[in-house]
Amino acid sequence: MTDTATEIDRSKMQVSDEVAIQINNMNKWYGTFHVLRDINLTVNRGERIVIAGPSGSGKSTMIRCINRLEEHQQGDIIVDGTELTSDLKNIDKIRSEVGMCFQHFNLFPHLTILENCTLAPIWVRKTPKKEAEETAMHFLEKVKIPDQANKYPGQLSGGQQQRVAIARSLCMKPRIMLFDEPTSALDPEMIKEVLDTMIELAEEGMTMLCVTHEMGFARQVANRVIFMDQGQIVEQNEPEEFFNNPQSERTKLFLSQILGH
Amino acid sequence: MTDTATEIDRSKMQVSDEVAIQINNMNKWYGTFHVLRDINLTVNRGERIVIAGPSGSGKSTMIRCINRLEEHQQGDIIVDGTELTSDLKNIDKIRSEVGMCFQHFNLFPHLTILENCTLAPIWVRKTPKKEAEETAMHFLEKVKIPDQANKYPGQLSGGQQQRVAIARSLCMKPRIMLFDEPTSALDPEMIKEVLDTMIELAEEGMTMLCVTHEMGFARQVANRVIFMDQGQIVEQNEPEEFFNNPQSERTKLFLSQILGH
Amino acid sequence: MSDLSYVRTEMLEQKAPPASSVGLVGWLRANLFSSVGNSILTVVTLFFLLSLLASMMPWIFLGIWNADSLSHCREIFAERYGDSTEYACWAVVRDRWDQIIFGYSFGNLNEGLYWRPLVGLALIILALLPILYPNVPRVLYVATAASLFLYPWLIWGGSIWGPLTIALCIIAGVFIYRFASRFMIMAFAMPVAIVGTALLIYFAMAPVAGALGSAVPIELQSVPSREISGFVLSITIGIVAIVASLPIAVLLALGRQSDLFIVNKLSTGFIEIIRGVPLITLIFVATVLMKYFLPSSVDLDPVLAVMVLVTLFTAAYIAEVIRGGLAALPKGQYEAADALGLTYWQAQRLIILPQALKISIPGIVSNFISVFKDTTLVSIVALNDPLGISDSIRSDSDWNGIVWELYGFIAIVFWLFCFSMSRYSLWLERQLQTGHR
Amino acid sequence: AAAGTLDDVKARGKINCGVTEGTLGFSSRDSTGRHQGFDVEFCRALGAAIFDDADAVEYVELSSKNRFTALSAGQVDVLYRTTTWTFSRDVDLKTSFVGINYYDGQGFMVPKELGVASAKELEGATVCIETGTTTELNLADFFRANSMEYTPLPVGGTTEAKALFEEGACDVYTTDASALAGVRASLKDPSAYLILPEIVSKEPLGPTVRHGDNEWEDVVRWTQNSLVAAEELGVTSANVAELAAGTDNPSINRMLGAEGNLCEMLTLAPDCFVKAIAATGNYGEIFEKTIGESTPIGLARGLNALWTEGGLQYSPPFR
Amino acid sequence: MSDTVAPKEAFRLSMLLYDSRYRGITIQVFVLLLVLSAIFWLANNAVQNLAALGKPLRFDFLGQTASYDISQRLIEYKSTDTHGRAVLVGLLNTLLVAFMGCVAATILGVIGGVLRLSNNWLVSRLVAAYVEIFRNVPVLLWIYVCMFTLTAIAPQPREFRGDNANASMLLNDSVAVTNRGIYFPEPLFSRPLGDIDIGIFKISIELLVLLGVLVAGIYAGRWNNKRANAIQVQTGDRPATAIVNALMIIVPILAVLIALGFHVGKPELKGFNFKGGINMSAPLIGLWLGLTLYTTTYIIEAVRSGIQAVSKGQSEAAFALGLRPGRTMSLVILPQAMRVIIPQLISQYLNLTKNSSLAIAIGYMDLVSTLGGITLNQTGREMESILMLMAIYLAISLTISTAMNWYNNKVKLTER
Ligand SMILES: Nc1ncnc2c1ncn2[C@@H]1O[C@H](COP(=O)(O)OP(=O)(O)OP(=O)(O)O)[C@@H](O)[C@H]1O
Ligand SMILES: Nc1ncnc2c1ncn2[C@@H]1O[C@H](COP(=O)(O)OP(=O)(O)OP(=O)(O)O)[C@@H](O)[C@H]1O
Ligand SMILES: [Mg+2]
Ligand SMILES: [Mg+2]
Repeated sequence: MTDTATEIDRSKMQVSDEVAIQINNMNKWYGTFHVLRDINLTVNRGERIVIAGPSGSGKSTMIRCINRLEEHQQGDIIVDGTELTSDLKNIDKIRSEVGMCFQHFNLFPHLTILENCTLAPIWVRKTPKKEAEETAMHFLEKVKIPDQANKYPGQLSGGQQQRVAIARSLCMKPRIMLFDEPTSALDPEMIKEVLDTMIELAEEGMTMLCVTHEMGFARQVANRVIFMDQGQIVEQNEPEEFFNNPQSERTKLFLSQILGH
Repeated sequence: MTDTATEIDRSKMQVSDEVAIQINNMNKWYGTFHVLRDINLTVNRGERIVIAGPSGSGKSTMIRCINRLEEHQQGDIIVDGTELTSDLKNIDKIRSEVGMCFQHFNLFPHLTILENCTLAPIWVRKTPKKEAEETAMHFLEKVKIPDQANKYPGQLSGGQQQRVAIARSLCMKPRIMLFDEPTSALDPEMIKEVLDTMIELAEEGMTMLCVTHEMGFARQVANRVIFMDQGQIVEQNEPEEFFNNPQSERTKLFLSQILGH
Repeated sequence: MSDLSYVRTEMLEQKAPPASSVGLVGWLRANLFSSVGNSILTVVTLFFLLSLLASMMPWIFLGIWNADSLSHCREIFAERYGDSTEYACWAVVRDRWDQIIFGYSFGNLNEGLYWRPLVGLALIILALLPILYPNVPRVLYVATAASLFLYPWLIWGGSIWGPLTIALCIIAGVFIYRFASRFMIMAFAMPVAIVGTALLIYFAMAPVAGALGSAVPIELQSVPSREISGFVLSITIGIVAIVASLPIAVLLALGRQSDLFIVNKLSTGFIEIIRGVPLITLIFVATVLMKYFLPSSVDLDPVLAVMVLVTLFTAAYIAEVIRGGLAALPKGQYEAADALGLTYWQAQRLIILPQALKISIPGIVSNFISVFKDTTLVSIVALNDPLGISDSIRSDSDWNGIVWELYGFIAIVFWLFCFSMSRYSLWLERQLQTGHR
Repeated sequence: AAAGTLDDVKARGKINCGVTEGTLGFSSRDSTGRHQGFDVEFCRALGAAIFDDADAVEYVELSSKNRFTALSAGQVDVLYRTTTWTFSRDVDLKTSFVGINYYDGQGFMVPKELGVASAKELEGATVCIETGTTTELNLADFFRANSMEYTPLPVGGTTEAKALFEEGACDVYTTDASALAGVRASLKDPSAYLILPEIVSKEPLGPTVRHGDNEWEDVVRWTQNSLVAAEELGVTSANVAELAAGTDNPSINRMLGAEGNLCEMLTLAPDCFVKAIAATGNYGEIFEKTIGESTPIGLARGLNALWTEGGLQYSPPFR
Repeated sequence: MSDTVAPKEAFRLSMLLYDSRYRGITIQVFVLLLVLSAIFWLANNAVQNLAALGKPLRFDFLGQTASYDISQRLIEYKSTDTHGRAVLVGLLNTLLVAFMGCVAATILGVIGGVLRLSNNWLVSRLVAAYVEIFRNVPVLLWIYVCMFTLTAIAPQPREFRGDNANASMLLNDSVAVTNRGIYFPEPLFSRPLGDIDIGIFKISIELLVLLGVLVAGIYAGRWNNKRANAIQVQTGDRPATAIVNALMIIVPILAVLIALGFHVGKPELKGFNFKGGINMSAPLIGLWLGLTLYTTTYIIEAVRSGIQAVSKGQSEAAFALGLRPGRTMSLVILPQAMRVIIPQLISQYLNLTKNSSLAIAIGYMDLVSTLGGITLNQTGREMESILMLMAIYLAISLTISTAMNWYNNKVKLTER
């Protein structure tokens, strides 16, 4: 596991009192399978939350509910003051507030990197093309690949692709970022470059929810670690406490597996 | 690269004086490309030979000539006293004496694991089905997957598949086993389980020719390492000598690459 | 066991293989006489092939190209070879090739108009370039759009302002759509735009085109649909069917992939019905029934009616090809589009369809080949495709009794077209497989 | 458009005239692709009568299968397509026959080699017929009436039927006697074939229009009658212009418009019949130049001679 | 589990458009309305136009006398029968040529596919050339070519006549190949059992008996194979079953044939044509050949791609285990290739059946030539005829594709 060596400035990373995401008693079923059970979670603006848990525990499903890639059946999800109902206007509003990065990047292979980044600003935000491109170049610089702007995704390495995916989300200027195992499809050498990008983002005060097994990352930037199992939040705590002093049996078992590995 | 930790009992592994395979001045061309040049090799019963060499050096071709998956054009190959000519009877005889495992397992995907293992005994050796199944279960136990007998290959992991492939060969009760890079298509965790199976086989005194780059395996079980380059045998020696004191320049170069890696 | 150790001191060089395994001998041995059975097979095949050639070659190559009629041909045979054996009378091809290729429309009836279908075809090929080859300049898309209007103009003739006004109306339709989509969702804006465009064409086209035509008359001699014949007819039906069917096919494919029950079942039903009946019955519908389904005031052109039905037929088949392309896209593409906040139609247009269509191109090309071959069926309803023309040539007293030469010539032309297209589609498939992704 | 065909035609500026895909002599394309033949001439006469332009005609080639649908669906205005006038076609198919331009009958042709002299000797023969025609029904009737067996070989068009007949795929070729002569003339060796004496049916061929449009019916009917009447009265394409100026014969004067206003009653130009006759010639001229004895078809006038000469062609009076 | 129930939101009209729960319904209703009104418009036009022509939609013409003859037929038919029966004759003819075509194309296609992969260069190139030539030219052209080749090359019946005839019959004077068709000997029984008349057509009892015996023989063969399998399971040796199986089928059939007094009625040249025997008319042969030659090319490609889809490693593994090439093919390659081949094969059967509608071009009296040809023409009921025609073809296609889906699902299940 890659431990990031970058020294980070925790002082910058402030958590405000404003609530960014509020989830109350959320339940979800796939058919008859109860995949999320009574989820309650409040995320303040600026918080950086890492979600861990064994495979199949519902981590992906939970964060995908937050921008309605999956529909929940009971309970409320309130993002940035907007309640997530089946009202399409609300969904559109929330989706443009919330950026998301996937395990498999999901870049659009038929568009150049630049086009990937400007697509949503132009069509969703109706930004003029020129302005959209400037923004895109700005974020591509931020993730350190401005020189690849005119290449196609297939010509980039996995780590570069994931950084483009992050830049693409950022171009929509979201206030919240969701990450679903952003490094698990990457070769070890590339994991670091992506984590560095994410750390930088965290330093700038972005609200982040991140499903990941990179415990080094969790220790370094998270201000809360949530442990899920069988569709429920089993334990949550500050990283130091979480790793050094897990309370629940399941958490202990999980940590022993993941750290021993 | 996984180093097997199993302590093995070298005393069991005896080499008899009987000749199992004799290759004299064998030459082979693909079109005008001279792929095997003047190969001379004598393998005694019980010998365990590891063949190494850079890619394209003719390792696969050589061992495939031994059971006539490729045809040689000059020289003799005598397996277990039977000369390999285009006489179909001889070919059949040799093929049922010689088992082979491939890099990509080549299990039959439309048959269950058990059917894979009993197919050849039933149709080639004319073993009664019941007996064939008993033998198959015996060898599946030996490779430690008797519980998968009724699954299809597609449902197994790579390592399990390779072990089935070994069991399948063993069911024909061969006196010689050929392995062509049996671990190179596997994930690191799975390599060990396959190598363990092979070591066990070696301990039981099976004559083995194995193309592999697992140098740990070579050190542990081989009584000879053969180094090939450009279609010829460049050097052969006992493993210790071979690794610690390579003679030829090419061997040194190759070892430096493969061990440094 | 130090006897085991061995070191090669000198590397062996490549040696030439034994004579029997290389060169002609080696090749023959490996490919024709590798075993007894194989040798027998080779000999038998060779015998069959040679006897086939022996019976056909004289007929083909001793045939004559210079004669005015079949009886003239026969006279020449009698004079030249004495006996009563007949050889090919290729003179009919020389005499009538222009009718078979260009039809009556551009051959005899209107002298000197060969250039129109030729330019049309060249235009179509030019228009296809940006779609088929990824690397040509994007400017050629303009050619693609233009050829949609110029090709019909070249074939049917008349004033250029007709097609141009239609183009203008369609551009206006796009603006209607843009405008409408500000107020309503795509599913409604689209029909509104289509209806708007149709109304524009219905009301504005004739006066506008008329006015423009009288101001700046640019006209080609007009050719009535039923005079379009020969390979020009086959190609025109094929091209119209493919081009016009694409948008329908895309909608049908999306419909069949849709979660909306009714939309899904309607699309599926349409596709299955069309694919379940032979093309000839649809051609009957076009030539016999279609008139009943339209108001009695509409003056239906049979060639146009056939084109409409062949288009629907093609659309059903291409919809299935595109559906395959859609299904081949990873789910992540849809999710990423959703997560970025694109609407359904934006996602389809910007993300999904460009990729799905690209994968579908080989399938579309092979569908084009089948449609092109199937256009011969129109001869059954008395349209003059190449087979229809060959019939009327054969009923002419000069060439009465000629069969093989005409069929042979038509077959060769079809073969050249279809074979080169199928090679192209194979090439494209390989290109797509190895292309960087 | 059940009614008002004439208005439609005038508005369109062209007549859509249904003809066969290729029956030598009656309607076929010449080597330049233009239509020519007996039926075509009548279409041209219509064009001339209505528009003063014999070329204001669109020829729609129809197979025997789709001709009636083409007519009833309005694809053509008139069918000059060797169509037999029968009860069921007139009544059930909702078409109207407006005259007879050729009196025909179904005949048989056989190779002389067979040694057959009468149709009654055709027991067991294979017969080539074009499908979708009355010949198919007559054939079945004829053989049933004579309790003979036969094997029908139905073929889509004349060209194929001829090819099959020549190759000996059938023993007998049957169709209307007029077409038979044309077919025979076009065979490789016409002298090797024999047209049997029996005519097994009445085949009055004539123009067909949609049921219920009397104005249009009248135009077609009287244009055709004018051609027959012209022959009766000795009016030819050569002298029609001269005669139109006025003659001593009131019948001629009435028809050519020098007296009365017959054409105007049809809502056509006053000299409509003059134009028609001038464009195509009278019935006899048409016959001679398209299918008469001087052409390769070589048909004798026979039944189609004027009534005054022992034939059946007869025009009601123009009055 | 929480038991909180989300508060019911009041329904607002705008939710029809902007609520994901309702929008789908709105769109569907809209589309349905659009489609229904289009259909209504078309149907209304048709009704009005037909009424104006005085031809309301009625199917009673099927009961009228057809008064035309059909020479190639599977069931009794004469010109005094109804149009309905003529249509049935046509339908059976369609099914006949489709069946014959599928069987022939499959046999040729499998042979061709195997030859295409042969390591004999000449043979594989020849098959490749055949495929490229035949599939790139319209099938209609091939049908014409086959028909005319047959009529031009095969001898006329009259050439069989006389002492020094140009042509002679084959196989001991029992088969005559003429340009009007091929005449085979027909089975006759001197002690016949009669027919069962089931209303539409008659079924010969002899045929039923023979069929029964055949089925019994096949079942006996199966039982024998099972026994052989059981023996193989126990002893490893498989007793030879082929001869016993063949005897079990052949002997009873021979016995029944002798009991019924079987003899063949050879065709004889009488008058203009051959009489007696079973006749396959020239159009049938021409259509059959044309369809077969064309469809075979697609089946060859299907077989080739199916076999090539099985990786080379599979046959190598089988060889390495000591299996002979034949066994490798039947036990390892074919079972895997079949999954690729069969769906393609069935879609080719579908195409062939649909292409058989081109019969109308050469005068084979199939469904299109009867219902869509002469019947339509003589009765003038084009709307009814063509709709019926399409419905019947649709039913045939759906039957075939249902069978295909069933097969695909079955294969999918055994995979994992
Ligand atoms: N579309 C679906 N339909 C039915 N069940 C599903 C679906 N998607 C996920 N599941 C099930 O829901 C459970 C939770 O899935 P989820 O992907 O959220 O887990 P996860 O914690 O992200 O696991 P991983 O670490 O493997 O990604 C799993 O048991 C999975 O099988
Ligand atoms: N069927 C073939 N036809 C022609 N050349 C071949 C063929 N198979 C192998 N070769 C060539 O023969 C040479 C030896 O191949 P071989 O597979 O035996 O090498 P190898 O030592 O096993 O290499 P690797 O470690 O990559 O498996 C290579 O150069 C290869 O390109
Ligand atoms: Mg997950
Ligand atoms: Mg190798």
